[in-house]
Amino acid sequence: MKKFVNDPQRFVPEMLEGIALANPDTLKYVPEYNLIMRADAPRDDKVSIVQGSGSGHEPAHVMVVGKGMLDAACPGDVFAAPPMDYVYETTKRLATPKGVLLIVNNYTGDRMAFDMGREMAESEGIKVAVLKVDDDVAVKDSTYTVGRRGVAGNFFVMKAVGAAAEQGADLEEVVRIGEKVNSVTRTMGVALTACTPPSKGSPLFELGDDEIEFGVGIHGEPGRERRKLERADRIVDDLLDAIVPDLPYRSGDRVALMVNGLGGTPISELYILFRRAYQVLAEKGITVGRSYVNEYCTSLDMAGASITLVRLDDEIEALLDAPAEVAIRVF
Amino acid sequence: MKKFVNDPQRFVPEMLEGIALANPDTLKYVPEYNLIMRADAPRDDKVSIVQGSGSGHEPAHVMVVGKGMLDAACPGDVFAAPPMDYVYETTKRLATPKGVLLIVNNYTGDRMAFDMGREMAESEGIKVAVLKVDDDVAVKDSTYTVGRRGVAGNFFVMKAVGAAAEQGADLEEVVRIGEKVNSVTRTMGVALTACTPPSKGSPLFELGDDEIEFGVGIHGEPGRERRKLERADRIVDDLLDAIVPDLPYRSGDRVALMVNGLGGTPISELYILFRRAYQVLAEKGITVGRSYVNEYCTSLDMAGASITLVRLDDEIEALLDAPAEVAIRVF
Amino acid sequence: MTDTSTSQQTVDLVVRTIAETAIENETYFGELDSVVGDGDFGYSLARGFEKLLEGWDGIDRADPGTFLKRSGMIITSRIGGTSGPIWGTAFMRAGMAAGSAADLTGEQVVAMLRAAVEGIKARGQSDLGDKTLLDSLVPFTDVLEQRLQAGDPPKAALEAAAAECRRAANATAEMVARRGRAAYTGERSKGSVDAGATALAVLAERLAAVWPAGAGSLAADGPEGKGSE
Amino acid sequence: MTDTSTSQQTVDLVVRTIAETAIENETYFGELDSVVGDGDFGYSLARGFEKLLEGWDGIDRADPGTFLKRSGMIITSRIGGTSGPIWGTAFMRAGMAAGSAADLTGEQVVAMLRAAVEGIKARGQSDLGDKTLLDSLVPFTDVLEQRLQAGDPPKAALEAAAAECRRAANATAEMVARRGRAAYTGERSKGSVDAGATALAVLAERLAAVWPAGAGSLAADGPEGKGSE
Ligand SMILES: Nc1ncnc2c1ncn2[C@@H]1O[C@H](COP(=O)(O)OP(=O)(O)O)[C@@H](O)[C@H]1O
Ligand SMILES: Nc1ncnc2c1ncn2[C@@H]1O[C@H](COP(=O)(O)OP(=O)(O)O)[C@@H](O)[C@H]1O
Ligand SMILES: [Mg+2]
Ligand SMILES: [Mg+2]
Ligand SMILES: [Mg+2]
Ligand SMILES: [Mg+2]
Repeated sequence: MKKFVNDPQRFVPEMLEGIALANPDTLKYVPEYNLIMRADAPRDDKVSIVQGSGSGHEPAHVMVVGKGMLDAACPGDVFAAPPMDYVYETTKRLATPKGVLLIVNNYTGDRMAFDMGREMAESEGIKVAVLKVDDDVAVKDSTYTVGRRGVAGNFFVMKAVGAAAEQGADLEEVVRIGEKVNSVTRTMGVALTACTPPSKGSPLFELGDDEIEFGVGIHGEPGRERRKLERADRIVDDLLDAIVPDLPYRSGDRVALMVNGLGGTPISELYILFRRAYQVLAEKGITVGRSYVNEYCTSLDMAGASITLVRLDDEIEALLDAPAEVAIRVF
Repeated sequence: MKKFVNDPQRFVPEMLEGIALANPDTLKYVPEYNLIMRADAPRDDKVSIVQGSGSGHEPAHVMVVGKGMLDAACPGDVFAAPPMDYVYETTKRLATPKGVLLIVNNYTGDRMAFDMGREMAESEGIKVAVLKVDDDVAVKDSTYTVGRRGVAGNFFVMKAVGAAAEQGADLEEVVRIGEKVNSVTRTMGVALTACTPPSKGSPLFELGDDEIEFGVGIHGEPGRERRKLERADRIVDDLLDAIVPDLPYRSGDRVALMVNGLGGTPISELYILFRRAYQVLAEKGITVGRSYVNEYCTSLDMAGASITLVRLDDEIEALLDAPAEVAIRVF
Repeated sequence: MTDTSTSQQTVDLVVRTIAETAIENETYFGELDSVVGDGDFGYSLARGFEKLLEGWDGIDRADPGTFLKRSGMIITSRIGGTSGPIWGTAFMRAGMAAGSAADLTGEQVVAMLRAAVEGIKARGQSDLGDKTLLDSLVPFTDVLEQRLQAGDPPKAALEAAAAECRRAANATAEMVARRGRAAYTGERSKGSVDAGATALAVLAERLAAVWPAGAGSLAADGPEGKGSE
Repeated sequence: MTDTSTSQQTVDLVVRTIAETAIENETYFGELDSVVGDGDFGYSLARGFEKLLEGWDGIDRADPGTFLKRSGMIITSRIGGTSGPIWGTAFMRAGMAAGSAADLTGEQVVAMLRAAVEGIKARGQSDLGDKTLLDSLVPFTDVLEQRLQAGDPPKAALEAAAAECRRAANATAEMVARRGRAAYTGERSKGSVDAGATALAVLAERLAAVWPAGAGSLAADGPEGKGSE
C-alpha cells in the first residue's frame, strides 16, 4: 500500500485532527464522535445542516463544513456509516430552535444510523428532519432494491440547503429545497483503477490494464459493467447517454455541470472530460449555466470521475451562487 | 496508460479548451499560444502577471489565472517549457503602461524561453521584468549547477505579486515583493509513485512497492535519494529536517504551511501530513499562521506530496490574505 | 428436549467467542465484503467488538437478558456501517426475548434467535432470500431447534446447526442481492457468497468447537471462559 | 582537403534527415530523457521538427545560410523545453557562419559546427563536461575536421565522426550532469547516458548512412532527397 498513513486505524482521526489544526478560527473538533463543526454553531437563528456518511470521500463532507455549507459532519470510518451515537451526539450539539437537518446519502447503514439518531434526538424534544440524497443513475431503481445511491450530486443539495439555512429559511423550507435539488440532480461515475482502503492495505478490486468499471459507486462497489478502456470523449458520451435521458434533461434546459474527480485523477484530465460534456450538451440544446470541475466527492485514491447534471431554475441558481466559506477553499 | 485522454498530442489544448468553456465570463483563450488570460486583461492601471512553465502541474498555472492572481499563463506541452513564441506573443498581448512581470520557475528551458521572449518584447518598447522562483531545497545549490528548482512555493509568489499588482503596485515594487517572498520560501517533496506523461504512455520511472523518491522534482526528476516507504509522520519529519534548517526557520517565526498534493494523493492523506508538520513546527516554537492543504502544483498523476514553508511578516501576510478569484475556486 | 439450560457464564463464553472470532477474522471478513461490497465489514465488526471487550467487565450482568441488551446497545451505538445497527439490534432483541431468566432453556435460546431474526428484518427492511446474513441465520436456527427438540446434546445440535449454516452461507452464491451495498450490482452479485452470511457460518463453527462436550445442564457444569484476555 | 563543397540540395537532405530521424525516434529519445530527466525530450524534438517539415517548402532558400537561420528561428520559437532554444540557436549560428555562400566547403561546414557549439554554450551557459549534447557534438566535429583535412572522402569522414560521436555519447554515462534537469540529481546522474548527446549520435549515424557514396564535389553530383514525404 503506497499511502501517507501511520496507523490505519488512526487514519480518520488523524485526518480530522489535521483539519482542525488547519482551521483553528472557524472549526471545532470533537474527537469522540468524529465531529467537525463550525466554531460558531449552533446558531439560534438558523437551521443546522449536518452530514454523516463514511470517510474516504474527502473533501465530502468534513471539509465542506463552514459558512453557507454544512454546520457539522460526523463521518464514520472509511466507507462505513457513522455509528448511531455519532449522529445522536452531533444532533444534540447542533440543536437550535429552528431545528436540525440531517442529510443522508442513500445507503442502508447511513439510513439506519440517521433514523435511529433522529428518533433518539426527537425523544428529547429536538426538531429534526432527514433528507435523503440518491442521484446515482448507475443503479437501476426497483421496488426490490433499496433505491439509488447518493454520490457526488450531494454537493448541490448541501450547497443549496446551506445557503437557504444561512438566509434564515425554516426547517420545512430547507427540506423542500433539498428535495427539489435532489429531484433534478443525476450522476454517474466511472473508475479507471480501484481504491485502497488503508485498513485493507490492498486494492478493493482488480481491474485489468485496459479495463474500466462503468457506473462505479463511491465505495468502489462494482457498477453497471466492466468495459474496455476507451477514449475520454467516448466515455463522456456513454456517461451522458445514461444521465441525460434519466430525468430527462431536455433542449432548452439550463444546467449545472459537474465533473468530479474520484481521488487519483488529476484535474487536467477532468477538464478534458468537461470539454466533451459541455460540447455534447450544447449539441442537445442544453446550456451549461454553472461549471464545477474539481474533486467534490472522492473514493480514496481511486482514479476515475463522475459527471453530474442539475437542472437549474432561478431559485436553485441563486442558492448555488450564494457565498460559502469552507476548509477546502483555503487560498 | 489509465487516463482520460483522447489524442495525447491534444492533451494540453483540450484541457485548455475545457478551462475556457468552464469560465466563459472571466477567461479568454488564445489557442495558438496555449494562452489563458483574464477576460479583462490587460488593464492599464496594473502590472500584468504572467507565468509560463510546462503543463502537467495543474492547477498551476492555467487554473490560477484570475483576479488577484495571474493575468495570464502560456504553458508549454507536458513538462516542457513554452516555446519562445508563446512568451513573446503573450507578453505583447498583456503589455500595459505599468509593465509585465514574467514569473519563471528556475529551469533551463523556461529561463531561456522567458529571457528570449523578454528581449524581443523589450525591443518593441514593452516594460518587462523576469522573476525567478527557486524554492526547492532538495537540490543542493552549487556554482556548478543551475541552482534550485521552482516548485510548489511559486504559489505564494504568484499570490503575493498578484495581490500587489491588483492594488496598483508598480513593476519595481512587484518585483521586490516577489523576490522577498521567494527568499523566505522553501519546499521539499516526496513521491510514492511515478507519473505517466500522456505522450509517453507509461510511468516516467519505476519505484518498487516499498520505495519512495525523496526530494522528487515536479517533473518526476529523481530526488535526493530513493528510500524505503515509511510511516507518514516519519516522512514529514525528514522533509522538515531538510526544510527548516535551510532558511533557517527559527523559534518565534510565524509561517505559512502548505501541504501540496502531487496529483494522485487524496486530500485525506494530505491532512495526515499537515497534522504532523503542524505539531513538529509547534515543538520548534514556529507558529503556523496560515494553512494551505490541497493540490497547488502537481506532477500529473503522481502520488506524493510536498511541504512548503513561508516566513511571514505583516506585508506578506496581508498580501496572502487579499481576495482572489480563480478557476479552481469554483464553488 | 434435553435440559440444556444456559447460564450467564455460558452467555459470556458465547459473546466473547463471537467477539474474538470477529476480531481474528477482520481481514477475511473484509475480503468477503470486497467482492461486490465496499470492504469495510471486517473492520467495522472488529473495531466494534474490540470496544465491547474493552468495557467487558463493566457490562451489567444482572441476568443474561440484561447483559445481551447492554451489549447490543454498545454494538449499535459504537459500530458503524450497516453491521452496527443490524448486529446490535439482533443482540438487543435476543436480550429482550430472554427476559429476566437467570438460566435459559434450549427453547428460550431458540426463541431468542427468532427474536434476533425478526429484529434484523425490521431494522434492515429485509427478508429471507435477499442475500444477507438472514439467509444463514434462519437455517441455523431451524436446525438447532429441530435437533434440540429431537433430544440431541447441545454440542451435537450446535454442530449440526453450524454445518447447515455453512451450507446455507455457501448457497448465497446463487442469490441476487436485494439489500445492502451488494444490491447495487444486481445480477453481478451472483457468483460470490454474502459476507454477513459467511461470517455467521464461521462464528457458528467456532461456537460449536468451543462448546464443552459434556451433555446435561450447562447451567450446572457450564464451560469456563477462555480467559484469553 | 578534398573538394567536398555542399549545395543547398545537400543541406536540405541533412536537415530533412535530422527532422525525420528525430520524429522516428520520439519514443526512444523520450525514454533516454526519462532516466534522470523528465521524459519530454523526444516529444519536444518530434513536435518541433514536424512543424519545420509542415512549412518545409516555404522556408527561404536564398542560400544554405539563410535556410539554416530560418530553420533555427522556427525551431527556437516553436519547440518548447530546453531543446527548442538550444537546437534553434545551433541552427541559427551555423547559418550565420555559412554567410551567403551558395556552396559550402568542408572547412566551412566545420566552421559552422564550431559556431553551433559556441551558440549552444552561450545559450545554455554550459561547457564541455557538463553532460549535454556538447559532449558528443564537439568530438564529432573534431574527428570530422581531422578526417576531412586528412583527405578522406566526405562519407568516410562522416562515418568516422559518427563513430566517435557514439563513443563520446556512451562516455557521458561516466559523467555527473551539471546542466539541464539531470543536474538536479547530482551524483545519481552517473550511470546513464545523456539524452541529447545520444540523440546526436543517432542523427550522426543516420547522416553517415544516407550520405551518397561517391567522393568528389557534392555540389556537382549531390544526393537526392529521400522523397519520403
Ligand atoms: N438491509 C439489510 N438487512 C440485513 N442484513 C444486511 C442488510 N444490508 C446488508 N446486510 C448484511 O450486512 C453485510 C455487510 O455489512 P457492512 O459491510 O457493514 O455494510 P455496508 O458496508 O454495506 O454498509 C452484508 O454482507 C449483509 O449480510
Ligand atoms: N544548459 C544546457 N546546455 C546545453 N544542453 C543542455 C542544457 N540543458 C540540457 N541540455 C541538453 O538537453 C537535453 C534535454 O532536453 P529537454 O528534455 O528538452 O530539456 P528539459 O526537459 O530538461 O527542459 C539534455 O539531455 C542535454 O543534452
Ligand atoms: Mg460500508
Ligand atoms: Mg522538460
Ligand atoms: Mg461493507
Ligand atoms: Mg526533458
